[in-house]
Amino acid sequence: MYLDNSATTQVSKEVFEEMKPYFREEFGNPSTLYKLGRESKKALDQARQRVANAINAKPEEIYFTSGGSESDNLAIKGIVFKLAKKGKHIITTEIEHPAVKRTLQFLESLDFKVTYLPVYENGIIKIDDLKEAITDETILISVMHGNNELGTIQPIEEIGKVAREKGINFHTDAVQTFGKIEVDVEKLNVDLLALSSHKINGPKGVGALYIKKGTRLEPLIHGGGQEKGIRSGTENVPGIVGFGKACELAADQLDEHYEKLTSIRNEISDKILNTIPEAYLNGDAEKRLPNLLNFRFKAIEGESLILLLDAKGYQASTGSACSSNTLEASPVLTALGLDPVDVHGSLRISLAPESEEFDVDDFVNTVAESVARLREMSPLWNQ
Amino acid sequence: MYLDNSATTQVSKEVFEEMKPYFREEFGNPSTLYKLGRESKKALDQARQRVANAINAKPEEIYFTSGGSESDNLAIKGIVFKLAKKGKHIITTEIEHPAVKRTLQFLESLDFKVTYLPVYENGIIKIDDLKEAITDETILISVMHGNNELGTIQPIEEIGKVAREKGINFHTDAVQTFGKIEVDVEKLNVDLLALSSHKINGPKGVGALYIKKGTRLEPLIHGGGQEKGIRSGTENVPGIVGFGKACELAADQLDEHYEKLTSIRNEISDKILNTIPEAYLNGDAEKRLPNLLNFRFKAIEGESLILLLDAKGYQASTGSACSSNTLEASPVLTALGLDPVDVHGSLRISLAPESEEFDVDDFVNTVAESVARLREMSPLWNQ
Amino acid sequence: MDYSEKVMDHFANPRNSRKMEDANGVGTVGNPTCGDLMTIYIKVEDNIIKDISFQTFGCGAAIATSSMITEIAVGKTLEEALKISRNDVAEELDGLPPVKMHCSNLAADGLQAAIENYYENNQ
Ligand SMILES: Cc1ncc(COP(=O)(O)O)c(C=O)c1O
Ligand SMILES: Cc1ncc(COP(=O)(O)O)c(C=O)c1O
Ligand code: FES
Ligand code: FES
Repeated sequence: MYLDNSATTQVSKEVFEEMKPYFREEFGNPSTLYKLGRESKKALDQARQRVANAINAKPEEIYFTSGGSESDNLAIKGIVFKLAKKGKHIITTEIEHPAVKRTLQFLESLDFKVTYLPVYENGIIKIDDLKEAITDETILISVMHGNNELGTIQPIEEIGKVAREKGINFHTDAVQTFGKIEVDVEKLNVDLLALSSHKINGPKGVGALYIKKGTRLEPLIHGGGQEKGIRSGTENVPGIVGFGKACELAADQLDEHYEKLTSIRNEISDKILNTIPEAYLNGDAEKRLPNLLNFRFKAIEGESLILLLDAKGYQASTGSACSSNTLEASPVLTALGLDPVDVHGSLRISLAPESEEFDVDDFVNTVAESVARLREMSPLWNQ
Repeated sequence: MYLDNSATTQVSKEVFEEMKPYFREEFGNPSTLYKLGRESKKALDQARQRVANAINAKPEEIYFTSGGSESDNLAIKGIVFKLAKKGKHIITTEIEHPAVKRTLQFLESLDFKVTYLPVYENGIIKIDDLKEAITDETILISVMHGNNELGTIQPIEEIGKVAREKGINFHTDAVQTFGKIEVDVEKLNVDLLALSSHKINGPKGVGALYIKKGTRLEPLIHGGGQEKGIRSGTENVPGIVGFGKACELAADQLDEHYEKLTSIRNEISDKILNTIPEAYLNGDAEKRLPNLLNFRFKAIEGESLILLLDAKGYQASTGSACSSNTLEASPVLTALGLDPVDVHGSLRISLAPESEEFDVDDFVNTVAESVARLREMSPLWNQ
Repeated sequence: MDYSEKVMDHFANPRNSRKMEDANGVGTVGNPTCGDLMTIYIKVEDNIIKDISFQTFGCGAAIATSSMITEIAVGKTLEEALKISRNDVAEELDGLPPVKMHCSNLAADGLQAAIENYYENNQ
């Protein structure tokens, strides 16, 4: 049972079928003049329309990229390199995805100033903190929509209102929310919004950036002028076609999936918290994605929990330092103010619409047994 | 008959078969701990080894990107942002691909100085020009291996020797040469070398940058730390697997394809130059790729020629301004010192190994007839 | 994490994982803030490690190396046991991923701390 859909998802059958002809039959370069090229161009246009529909944008506001990370980098560096003369201050949160966070750290090395808004124990920023942070120098606000580790959802609409009032560009990373909850660029009041295909049963290596009409960016990848000069490079036609289809499917099934996922999520959450002693939910219990749960269990370490669960057929993830290549604990969990030891005992599970078929009781029992086994071995467990 | 393989190629059957399982079965994120993720990781490792083998590099010197354009941008901006304090001068040629040229123009807007070496009428730079251009401020030399419009090949080995002597980083764009002629990073004396998958019968949206061990770059896409922190973003596993396979096939068949392509190319070239009056070859006749020819025909305009050929089943391209979205004539042909009118009358054909089956005589006759037809209509044709 | 079969075996079926009430040497190393804490218990008779056990809070490698070192050390004299290096532990497990090598350090250090504690208790 795959419970790590926030990390990546399986390409759906319909998506793969839609992509297939573009590898060997319709393989033309969309920039070319003859029919083969024009067919590829048409396929791009259709995909662009589908992505636009799914987020209530206009097709000419959609720019294809190689994924969520590139979209975030393009949004942030694109604005900043364009507006550096206007000011050098950026506002963000303490829990952004590394694609945003490390980009901002790079900009700090170029003498930009960055304010990291705190998220408190529920993992959500306060609008008053934002208002206080804004200065005349502020050229960009970048706040993610849904957090990839916690599942918590930020008040994007309200942030957008503040940004609009002050005339500051506002970017949001909607990689985790898109396809899970409504993402409507008009309602959200954003200028820039990042999407990734492989989180919604589309192929890896594709994403998009929504750029509100009139927002001017410096390209991240300069070159042949594809994507109206904002993103050069021969277009990944099959990938984009697949992403378009995935967007269409995600939009069509949004409400249905939301209901299903929320109900399984709540069942798992209640059962885990009731069955396992010293188990807690990380992040706000209400303002969260329908498909994501993040627990912490006292006195155990996450990597070993993940390995035990994998042996029983459940794939999940953790914010423990020991599970990462850098041996650095999750900065997101740390930002909640958790005891460092507790950060190591976290478990993230993220559901897909297919997950409904799985046996929640068996899963909860497996987690309970595994946690108990690790606690037996743990010098920190004294009960 | 598709004669535009420098624009893009068809994914080969073997490549597509190799990619297929990674969309729906082996769809794991390579950064995850459980078996599904580790299988993806292994697939990446194998692909990396195959790319490395094909260019005589070590696997740890291969960094996957979303394509040739990104590789060029990463190489150039990566070096420049790392070394900006050492100097602000870059040397390149007049005929680089836009992925290099526009990147350098962007850097000029940030106060870097760029020297554009002339290529003379044969389309090749002179080493003495390079030597003269070097200053104490020079931090990067970027000279493409094979030109995408002309097919001419630059003296990369010698340039590399000069760069090494002076301790200057040297990047080459080998997007067009890779798979057509030998590309050996050791022999070429390069520090950075850009590759693209879709030019060698691999999928679109994938490429690689060779980075010689010890060369330090600032990332272009910051984030989760994939590709040893040099290129973040969830890896495009099926794309990378396909690219790896395409590299393996290209390397295995290099000599065989070289022979075949050269002989068809020469046959086409001889027949066109002998049959059609006032037809000329653009770029050096010897130092060129085995698969690429660029002609010019007096008194006609390229877009109309392309359309006539397409109607007869031949897909090719032109450097005419009228064929480009910007209505700007090919800067590459202009750099040869051609009369602007002649630039508009160019025809590029680029072969793939499959092209051998086609009827050269029929093609040459079709070109001859089409050129004649357009000349009949042309006020510039007075013969 | 690409663990060898032996690592996975020792992780999934840890040997000698228990608290030892009558130990005469106990060593604790690591730092739970970094995700690892290891306690090694030994019972020494006639300069020989007669019994050894561990308790570990840590990753798969930390648990597997704890388990392995108890197997290596049991029956050895204290002098022999002090010579067990982190590489010995890693080798017995058919290797560890490079980022996890420090976990085998932990096991060797834990054993050493337990032996030192025994010496202190029995001066
Ligand atoms: C919130 C968030 N932003 C950005 C990304 C990066 O997207 P991608 O992997 O497509 O580069 C991810 C996923 O990795 C994510 O969860
Ligand atoms: C010489 C050269 N460099 C770079 C590129 C860009 O590669 P890609 O289309 O993969 O971004 C191309 C082809 O478009 C090319 O011919
Ligand atoms: S205990 Fe942290 S990496 Fe092993
Ligand atoms: S003649 Fe029509 S675009 Fe050039």
